[in-house]
Amino acid sequence: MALVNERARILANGEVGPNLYLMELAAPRIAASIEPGQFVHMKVPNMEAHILRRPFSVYARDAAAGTLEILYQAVGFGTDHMTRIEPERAEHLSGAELIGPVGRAWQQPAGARRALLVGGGVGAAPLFMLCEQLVGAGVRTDVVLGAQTEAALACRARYEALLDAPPRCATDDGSFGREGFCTSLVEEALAEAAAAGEPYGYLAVCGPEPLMKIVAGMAAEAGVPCEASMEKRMACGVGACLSCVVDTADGKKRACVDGPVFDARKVVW
Amino acid sequence: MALVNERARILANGEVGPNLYLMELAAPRIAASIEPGQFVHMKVPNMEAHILRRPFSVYARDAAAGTLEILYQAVGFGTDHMTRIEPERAEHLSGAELIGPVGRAWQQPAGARRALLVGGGVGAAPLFMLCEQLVGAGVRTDVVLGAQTEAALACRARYEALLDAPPRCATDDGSFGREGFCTSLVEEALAEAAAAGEPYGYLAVCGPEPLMKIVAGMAAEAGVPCEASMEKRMACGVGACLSCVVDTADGKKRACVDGPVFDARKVVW
Amino acid sequence: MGAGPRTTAPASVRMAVNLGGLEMKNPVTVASGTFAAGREYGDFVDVASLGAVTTKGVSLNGWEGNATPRIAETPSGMLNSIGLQNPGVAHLKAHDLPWLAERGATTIVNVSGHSFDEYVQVIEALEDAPVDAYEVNISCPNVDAGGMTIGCQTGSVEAVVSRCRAATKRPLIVKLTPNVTDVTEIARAAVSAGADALSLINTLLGMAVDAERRRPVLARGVGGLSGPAVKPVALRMVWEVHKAVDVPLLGMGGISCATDAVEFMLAGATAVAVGTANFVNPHATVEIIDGMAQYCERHGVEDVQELIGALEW
Amino acid sequence: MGAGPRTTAPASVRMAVNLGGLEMKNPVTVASGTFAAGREYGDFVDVASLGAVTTKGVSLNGWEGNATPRIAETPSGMLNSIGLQNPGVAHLKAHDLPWLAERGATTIVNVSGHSFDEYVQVIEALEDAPVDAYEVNISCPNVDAGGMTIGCQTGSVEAVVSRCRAATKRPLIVKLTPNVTDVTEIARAAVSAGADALSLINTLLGMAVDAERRRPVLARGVGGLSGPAVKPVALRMVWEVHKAVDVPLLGMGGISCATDAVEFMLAGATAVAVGTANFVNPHATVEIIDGMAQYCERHGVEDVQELIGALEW
Ligand SMILES: Cc1cc2nc3c(=O)[nH]c(=O)nc-3n(C[C@H](O)[C@H](O)[C@H](O)COP(=O)(O)OP(=O)(O)OC[C@H]3O[C@@H](n4cnc5c(N)ncnc54)[C@H](O)[C@@H]3O)c2cc1C
Ligand SMILES: Cc1cc2nc3c(=O)[nH]c(=O)nc-3n(C[C@H](O)[C@H](O)[C@H](O)COP(=O)(O)OP(=O)(O)OC[C@H]3O[C@@H](n4cnc5c(N)ncnc54)[C@H](O)[C@@H]3O)c2cc1C
Ligand SMILES: Cc1cc2nc3c(=O)[nH]c(=O)nc-3n(C[C@H](O)[C@H](O)[C@H](O)COP(=O)(O)O)c2cc1C
Ligand SMILES: Cc1cc2nc3c(=O)[nH]c(=O)nc-3n(C[C@H](O)[C@H](O)[C@H](O)COP(=O)(O)O)c2cc1C
Ligand code: FES
Ligand code: FES
Repeated sequence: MALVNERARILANGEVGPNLYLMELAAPRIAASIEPGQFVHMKVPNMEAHILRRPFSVYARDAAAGTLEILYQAVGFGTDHMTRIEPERAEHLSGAELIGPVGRAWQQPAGARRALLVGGGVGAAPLFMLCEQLVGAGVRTDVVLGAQTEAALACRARYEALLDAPPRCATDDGSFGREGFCTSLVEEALAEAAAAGEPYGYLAVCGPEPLMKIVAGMAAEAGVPCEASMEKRMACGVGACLSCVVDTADGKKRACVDGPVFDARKVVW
Repeated sequence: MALVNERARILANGEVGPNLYLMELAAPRIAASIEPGQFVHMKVPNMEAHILRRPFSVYARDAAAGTLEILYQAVGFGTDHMTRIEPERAEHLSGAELIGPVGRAWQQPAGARRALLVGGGVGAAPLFMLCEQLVGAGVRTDVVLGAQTEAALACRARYEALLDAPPRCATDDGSFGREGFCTSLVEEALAEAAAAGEPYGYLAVCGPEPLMKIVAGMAAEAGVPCEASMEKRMACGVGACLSCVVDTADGKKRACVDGPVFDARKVVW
Repeated sequence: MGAGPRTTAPASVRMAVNLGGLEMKNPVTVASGTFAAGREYGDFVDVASLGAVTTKGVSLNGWEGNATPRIAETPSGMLNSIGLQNPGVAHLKAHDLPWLAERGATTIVNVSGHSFDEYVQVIEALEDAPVDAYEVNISCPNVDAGGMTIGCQTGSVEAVVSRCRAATKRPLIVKLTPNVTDVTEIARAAVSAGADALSLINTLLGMAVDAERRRPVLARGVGGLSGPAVKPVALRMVWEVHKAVDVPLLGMGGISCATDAVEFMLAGATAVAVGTANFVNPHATVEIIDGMAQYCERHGVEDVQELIGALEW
Repeated sequence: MGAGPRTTAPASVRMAVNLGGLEMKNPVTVASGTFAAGREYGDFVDVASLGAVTTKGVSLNGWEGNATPRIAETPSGMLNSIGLQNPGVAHLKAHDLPWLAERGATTIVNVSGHSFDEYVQVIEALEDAPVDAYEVNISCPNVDAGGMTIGCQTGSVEAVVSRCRAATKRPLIVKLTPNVTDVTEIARAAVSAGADALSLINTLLGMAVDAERRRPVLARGVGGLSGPAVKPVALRMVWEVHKAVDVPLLGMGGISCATDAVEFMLAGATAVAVGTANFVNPHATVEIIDGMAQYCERHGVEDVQELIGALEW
């Protein structure tokens, strides 16, 4: 899929949880071709001295309407600046620029009939299009979500609407679902599936690196093929600069184009 | 007058002539104390990499309403950026910051009974409050304005409303008033006043440096005390950095605090 | 075409330059390490439209590079400590140089080494490959052996340049580090040892600290500063070196738009390289070529070479 | 109070530091040349609230300075070529030092000279004045004689510093230029010649070109680069020098907020100076002092000195 650099109008931008924001952008070319797990490399409008682009996974897209949605967390200068962008009415505003669709998409094994998706924090977002795809393909899909609080489970409602069984959730403060880390839910899901004789054929995980490492270990133990989406600081976002490398069994690989989705067994955690 | 650094909300900002813009700001403390000829040193909002403030003379103020007006021309990055600022509705916008009131005001000689003000281009603006002051003090005041075109005579209407005799105007293209440079109008005004036995007791000039130099020469020739407002690149705007020096008969003087208004005879042109 | 480039360059302006024997169809190449060997930017830039493609630094057997984080954003710039990761010269010959040749690109290969010998071996390995010029990097701040330390002393500069010179008849560009007291001294040493052209600047050595975590941001502690922040230093050095030596210069350091490129040519550069700006705008090179031609037309300049060193002073 | 400072510093944090014998009530001074002698910022900053005021460089009989334009804005920075304009040491003694003393300010006088003798004469003239420390500027890029050329060679650094050392028992801070290959070599020379502390960095030599007018922006062609753009270079040099010598360091270069100041202390500075940031925000110094105390409180740091060189590495 050819990359484009698309000027994207910001259609909506608002808080959807504690320090969590949803931005909707008009970017028809990328919306038409992006696959689950791929990301866009965004030039945030009106930043002069912070020169680098910021990478964001796509949470949802509407190919017909030509729009994308990004779920983001304010963690630094750029994302904080993003929270203050007002949807653009005026034509003269510069708009965001998106390079996309970038990277290796989720690649569930062809024969998998059951899948488990594990999203920690904002990591729930990059899994949503995958979940839609799996459900559409008739794969029986379970979802585990973890977050700090109930309000931080910002993607939960969409997963609930999509799935037959609601996602299993864990929160640090116990305000929703299991209290504590979501890894215990993953362990249970794996065990239950194995016990029922219907083991998962695919596990996809996205979230903080420590979480992904633990989940990857559980998947390996259970013999379930596992993919993880890696976050690295990126300059070019197209594979040219080598800033974003991940240590893998096959040597250093670029998170932007060889990933962000990697075979979890290959990652040197 | 103590300097303040005042956060100023932008109330209005619009084009008023070819590449000429009028910005209205809420800055009650500066509005209460600024004198004709003084300026504000503005931190233009939302510029990150262009770190320096920009100096602007005050065109008009409303002490009661706590507002200032600035007439500006888009000549570079900062002023161009200013043209795109929309008046602020939302509270979360950062706003401009103004250091002011800065500098030496116009200081017409105590006994002057007639005054001539000469404004070239946007130089018409910093003379307007002086004109009001002189008219208010009963000084018979004539005004000469020069610009490229009729539309660029953006201050003309206000001067007309204020003065008994409309300002004498010259435009480069002859679209209004005399065709050519306004210096010929200055020469005529000086000659007429002298011929009528009612010579000017004060001449104030603001505009491009070549214009000010010529007018200062004419004033000297005619024996009329003359002041000129000098433009120099400024960093601090408060007299500390010595970037803005003007060569004068008394050595190098800082345009920001020893000026911007200088005795034209003292300036080494 | 969204945020794509507007190719509206006036055809009337002669844009070709000669960089120490290297014929370039226009004065714009890319800075080594910011464009790989062109393929990754293939959807954005036709490599044949550039004055040249300068490839990522290559060593004999390939290097692993440094640990991550390898980059940090700084005010109007960035730090990198990639550490010259590259798969070695054989891979470049097998995969990248044929690809560039097929597309009709003019190719400058940036050459690295841990030792004087390694530089020569890389050049020797490339002599039968489609390469139009070598850029010898004696200025990388991100490797412990070789790199910048070589580029800071006239003696080692002369040694490595004269050995590279003996190994090839192709145009030899020597890339200088800005991290020196007197760049003209290093420039003269490189020229006396046989450089056909000089390129400058490589990155300024810098550091970023994460106050919350009380650690350097980069895994390696220090890195090379590039981007608009360094442009004033780069312009000054190009100007100084232009006055000091007679060979043509390839200017770089923070070039982001056509005006920046013109500034470097006025200060004395014969050609310019666009680096960090590619990351910000993948069409940067193309837009800069167009913009330079437009500048020339607007200023009545018929041949872009009229700009070289044309600063009034 | 409009855009004024919010003085909300937690009183519990001990903020005093000792810079080579100079007692500072907190680690924040101003960078020489950006604050005059304090009077011009009197409406914004109580000079007694600063760790110290560092005055503009002073020479024996006063200098005219360079022609205008003297400044140029650059990406996240600025160039200046003021050229050490100053009215001479007698004027400083008569007008500025008494004013600072009356207000209870701690005062560092920045000393300049065209010759080794002139540095010594300036110090001698100040020995009976209310001065708490000298900062010897061997690093100004904007004067032809003296200044930076002295600061680039270990021999001349030793010569000027040892003569200044002999002239005073007061704390002697030597200000280093970043325009050298190895700043640690210069640092060691200054310390061996008797410096009690080192300050760094002075400005990086740079240039700006006006492409439309085809001229340098600055009347003098080149100038000194300061502001956020240089922060990575400054941090790197502070870190290098901290590892190389045992005297305390006064860190500066692009410090604009409390986090920047903390970064310099973590990299090895005992105190910091705020320069160009004063132009952007006249309350910068006061806000930085408050912000540093808040950082300490948030991180459980009871004494700001715990931050010095505390980078985990
Ligand atoms: C492939 C990919 C997909 C991502 N998808 C999402 C998403 O859907 N939602 C979301 O909230 N975040 C996502 N992130 C993380 C997001 O890119 C960072 O939070 C963001 O770049 C932080 O920018 P900042 O200016 O706020 O932080 P600053 O700390 O000011 O940024 C400084 C520099 O570091 C980089 N950086 C800082 N944190 C990260 C990080 N965690 N990962 C990568 N680069 C970082 C920035 O891009 C910038 O170059 C993704 C990252 C990657 C690599
Ligand atoms: C005391 C004083 C009063 C002024 N009053 C007005 C006014 O009422 N209306 C108006 O339109 N302009 C006025 N100016 C000029 C105005 O300050 C400049 O046009 C403006 O700073 C240009 O900024 P820029 O970012 O667009 O240009 P850039 O070229 O991008 O600016 C780069 C740097 O140069 C400085 N600079 C550029 N041109 C000038 C200039 N002509 N004078 C001073 N600094 C300059 C900028 O401040 C900035 O630091 C005044 C200048 C001074 C000194
Ligand atoms: C990510 C990155 C990698 C680089 N790799 C190399 C390299 O391999 N060889 C080299 O000579 N210079 C390398 N450089 C330096 C650039 O070629 C260039 O000299 C420098 O970045 C200044 O130009 P800029 O400001 O336009 O980026 C690299 C720069 C960056 C940012
Ligand atoms: C306008 C200006 C004038 C300066 N004058 C002096 C000076 O007289 N003596 C000196 O040692 N340094 C002088 N400097 C350098 C500063 O003290 C400081 O070292 C440098 O600006 C880096 O700090 P900053 O980035 O915070 O400004 C001057 C800097 C500027 C911007
Ligand atoms: S971000 Fe440049 S290679 Fe991945
Ligand atoms: S602008 Fe700093 S002294 Fe005038």
